Amino acid sequence: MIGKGLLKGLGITLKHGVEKPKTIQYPEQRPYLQERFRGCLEFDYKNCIVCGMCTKACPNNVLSFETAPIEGSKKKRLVSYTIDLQYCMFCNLCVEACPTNTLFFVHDFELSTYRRDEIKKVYIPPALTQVDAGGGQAELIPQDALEPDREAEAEAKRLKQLQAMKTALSKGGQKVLAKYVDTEEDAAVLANLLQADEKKRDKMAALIVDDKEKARKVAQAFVAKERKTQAGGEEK
Amino acid sequence: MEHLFTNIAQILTSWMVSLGLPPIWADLILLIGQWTIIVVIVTLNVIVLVWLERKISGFIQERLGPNRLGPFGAFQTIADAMKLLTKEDIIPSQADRWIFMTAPMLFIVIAVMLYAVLPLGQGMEVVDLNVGLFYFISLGSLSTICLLMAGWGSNNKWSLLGAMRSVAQMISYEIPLAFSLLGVVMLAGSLNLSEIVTAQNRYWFILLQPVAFLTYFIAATAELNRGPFDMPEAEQELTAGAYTEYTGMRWALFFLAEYTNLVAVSALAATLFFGGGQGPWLPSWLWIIIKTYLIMLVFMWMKWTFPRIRMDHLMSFSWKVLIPVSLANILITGLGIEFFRGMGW
Amino acid sequence: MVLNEADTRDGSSDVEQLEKHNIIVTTLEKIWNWSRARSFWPLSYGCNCCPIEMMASGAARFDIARYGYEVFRASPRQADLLIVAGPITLKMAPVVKRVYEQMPSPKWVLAMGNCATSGGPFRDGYSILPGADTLFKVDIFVPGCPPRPEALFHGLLELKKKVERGDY
Amino acid sequence: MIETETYTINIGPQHPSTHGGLHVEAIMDGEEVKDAIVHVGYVHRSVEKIAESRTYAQFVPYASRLDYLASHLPTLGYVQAVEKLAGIIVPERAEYIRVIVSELSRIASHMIFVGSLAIDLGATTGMVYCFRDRERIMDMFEMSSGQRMIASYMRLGGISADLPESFYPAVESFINDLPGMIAEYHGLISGNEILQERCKDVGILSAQDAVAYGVTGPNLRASGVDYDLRRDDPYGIYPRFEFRVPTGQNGDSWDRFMVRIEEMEQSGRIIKQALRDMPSGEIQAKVPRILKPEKGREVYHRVESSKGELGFHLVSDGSDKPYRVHVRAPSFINLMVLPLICRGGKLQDVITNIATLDPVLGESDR
Repeated sequence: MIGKGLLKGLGITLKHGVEKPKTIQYPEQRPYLQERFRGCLEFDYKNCIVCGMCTKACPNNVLSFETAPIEGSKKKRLVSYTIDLQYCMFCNLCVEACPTNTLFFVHDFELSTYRRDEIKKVYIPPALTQVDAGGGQAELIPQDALEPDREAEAEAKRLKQLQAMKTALSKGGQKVLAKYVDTEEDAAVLANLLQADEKKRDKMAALIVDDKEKARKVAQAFVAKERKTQAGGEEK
Repeated sequence: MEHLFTNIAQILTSWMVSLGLPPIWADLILLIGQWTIIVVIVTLNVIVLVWLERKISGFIQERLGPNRLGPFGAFQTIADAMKLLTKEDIIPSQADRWIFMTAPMLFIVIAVMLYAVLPLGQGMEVVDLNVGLFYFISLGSLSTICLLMAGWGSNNKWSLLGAMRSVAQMISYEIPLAFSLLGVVMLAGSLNLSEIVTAQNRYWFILLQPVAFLTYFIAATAELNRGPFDMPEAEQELTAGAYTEYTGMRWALFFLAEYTNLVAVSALAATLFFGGGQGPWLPSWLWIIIKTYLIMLVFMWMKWTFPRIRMDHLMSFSWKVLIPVSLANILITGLGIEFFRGMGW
Repeated sequence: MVLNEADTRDGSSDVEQLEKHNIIVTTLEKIWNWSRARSFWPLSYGCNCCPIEMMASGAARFDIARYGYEVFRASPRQADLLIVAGPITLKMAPVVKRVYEQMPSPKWVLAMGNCATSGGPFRDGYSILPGADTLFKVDIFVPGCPPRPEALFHGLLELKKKVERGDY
Repeated sequence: MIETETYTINIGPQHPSTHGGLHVEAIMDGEEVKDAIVHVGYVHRSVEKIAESRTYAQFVPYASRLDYLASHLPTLGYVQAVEKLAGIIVPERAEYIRVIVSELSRIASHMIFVGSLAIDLGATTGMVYCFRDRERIMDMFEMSSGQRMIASYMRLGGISADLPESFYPAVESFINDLPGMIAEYHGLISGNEILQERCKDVGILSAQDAVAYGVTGPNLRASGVDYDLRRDDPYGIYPRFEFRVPTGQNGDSWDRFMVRIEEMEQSGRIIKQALRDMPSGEIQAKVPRILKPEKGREVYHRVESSKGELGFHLVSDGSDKPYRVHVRAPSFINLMVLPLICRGGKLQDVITNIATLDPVLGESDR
């Protein structure tokens, strides 16, 4: 019968009309990205061994880098690394060629820019950043290329301080501890305690380096407890 | 509630007469007021309709439709309308300037004039014309000329093709449209729309005239250039058909007129086949709004389900199927009326 | 707004045009920009992989209609946004240029994908234009090959911000 | 006697239903098409010339971009051609995975065909349903290769990465739901009388003409010629699978539509068998990093793409780059019958015919 197919079509659209929509509302709800999704090519200069495999693998000359010879060695060091994403095909060939996981894809797909030259990304290793920035280069220096390094530096500095503090405490360090307790007497008690107990000493050193406020509280608690045990011992 | 608007009108008239105006002047002022209100309501209604259509297409396609601007995206059309107002107005240098410019205005004027005879509730028509249906049909067929003007004036092959299609289509479908309404007229014994509504006191005419309703519905879809019969615009074939060269507000006027026609045709269907403003509990003007909107929903539902019919099939469907069927319907209706009259009902 | 035909041809923005004619509009311009930013009607144009993602962006999962940008117009006369999706070949370039000129201002161009941005993968080819910005001013670039529909949305939302600010 | 004049109408290059930059110059008499002239080349990206400056491995992503609707199929054709040229033997598991992803992309391509036919005929909703179902395939491609459309998944001598664990349940549930999806297309799109009227007896391509013009793929099978490279000139591991080659009788648009719908079912069957028989093991053969095939060797390798016979003709000059790559693009050859089948039809039939010939302009213009 003519019209049956039309009615069936109407039925199908009606059925879907009352169904729940399948939309993922993008800016509020993030899309479900698969693990291997290739959104944006990133570069981690720390692993780069300047082998040039990536530029050889790339079909479209997306990647390029500049090197400078290291004096007294056959090796070269990286001056700058450029990913010109506007030519990229997201084919993964460079990532597969890279022996050290220097190049990798991240899930970030929101790359829209108002200006075409902003698509290009230039990574400059931190030692050279200042020199180049002074040269008036307007290229983009990604934050994440610099930040891990600042963290690393801070970490190294902290470790150094911690070590110094530990040695100071193991040798007594009444003057340091005086800042964290009320009286000189208390400082002496604490110093004795810390010299005896390595665990407490390490904890105290870490606290002094990281969080002075907390260190004061802990120090006073230690003194109070020590006093109590001493008093208890005397009573016995 | 039932006589809310008629009462307001009466109060206004008597107030103006008490101010010393002659009654004819008071009627005229009231008429102008009614027209203005109709134009404003029609325009605002189109904004709602466009939003509704976009939402419905969204739901049918398992997506959400506009939902960013206002509650459920209700202000989306307002943004669109404001944008269209400020677009550059291009008149192609090779266009027939005057025809090109007048076509959209004429189209919207004709569309709004259709509302003059529609009873939007009990005693709520602007003009209570005794040949109301005749007026409606003859005015409705005028819109063809506007499309032809648009197509010719644009001096574009796509436009002309779309216009020619629309002329062929409208002429073919005008006949079954008129024939399908004849059955109703025979039953009611009048061309006056409010009398047709009164004639449906006992039964809605959809029960007595289902075939006529079907032919009317199909022919009206074609008249509206909607759904499976959107030949003149036919986006995938004629880029934008008769409207190809129109920009900004001029194009928006066509759009406005199309939706205005949609409301008018749906309101006519509600009046002729679904008892107009008749219904329990609610006032009559609310009933006709509800019925009109339900019919419009079916129009939209059809549009988003069916593919476009081919031009020659469209024509042969009208001449070979719809016209014979509507003629047979008239014959059977006449026989039936005679038969029942003979039975003494 | 109605401007002389000769003035709109040079591709400069409306604000500049109005300033040239000594017309000062501030609040109105803000309202206009508000509405323009919320109603980009794209032209359905495309010639490679990216249009498929553009079509997918209209489908159920992504639904470009949420922002009100789903009115794909076939005629450039009614479009506001030219999404250049796909490479512009030397044969296609005059066509695209003409289509752009047929659009009524204010109009915007979104370069979707790397081909439209710069020639992309085919930069070495003899028949490819090195980017859409050699033909006309491009307002926003969406890198990707092809960009996900969400990336296109991000581009559109960035363009919305730009239009709302009025610096187009 | 009324005399009428013919006029020319340009469908494309910017037109909503030309599938990219196709330009059809239709010579019309009223609504009737007297003749049609096909102009191609608007998406000519000089891929064949670019291939000469890329190494064999570097051309793989370009091959994906030939037929972007089914990106795995041209890649399969290219990598198999190079493997033939260099004599590389691909591990079993890689072959099976290649078959699974290629057949999935065949289904995806046919889904776009169904959807674009629906939208070209004015039924927008049909397109949206097809894209909704295609999203599931796109998800699987993203899972396996990392990209939704242009996957660049295959490599010379294997594939780039093994299938992730989440792939198997996804593909199984997809194959199980496939009959339901097809039933829905039948209900909404092909069951519709309006669409049937517009497709039946429209654009009839006789078997003789189809063979004479060199039409291949579903378009040829719709004309009643039972010819499928997967069965008649098998490549890879296709002889191991059992499937039917659907054919039509009339060669009209309706048959071209139905053949593709049936092909989707058959592809589902192949995927099922491949999943059942898939061995474990290596996914990548040992391929020298710089591949230099013997000087003067040339191969022609053809695969059954979703559009037809997709052939790669490679000539080696002993260096790591091919001397010449020629692509036998099925879309290009299929498009050439468009004037033949459009003559005498209506303007609207031109749109139907373009949609049912299912050209991909990226592949046709290369």
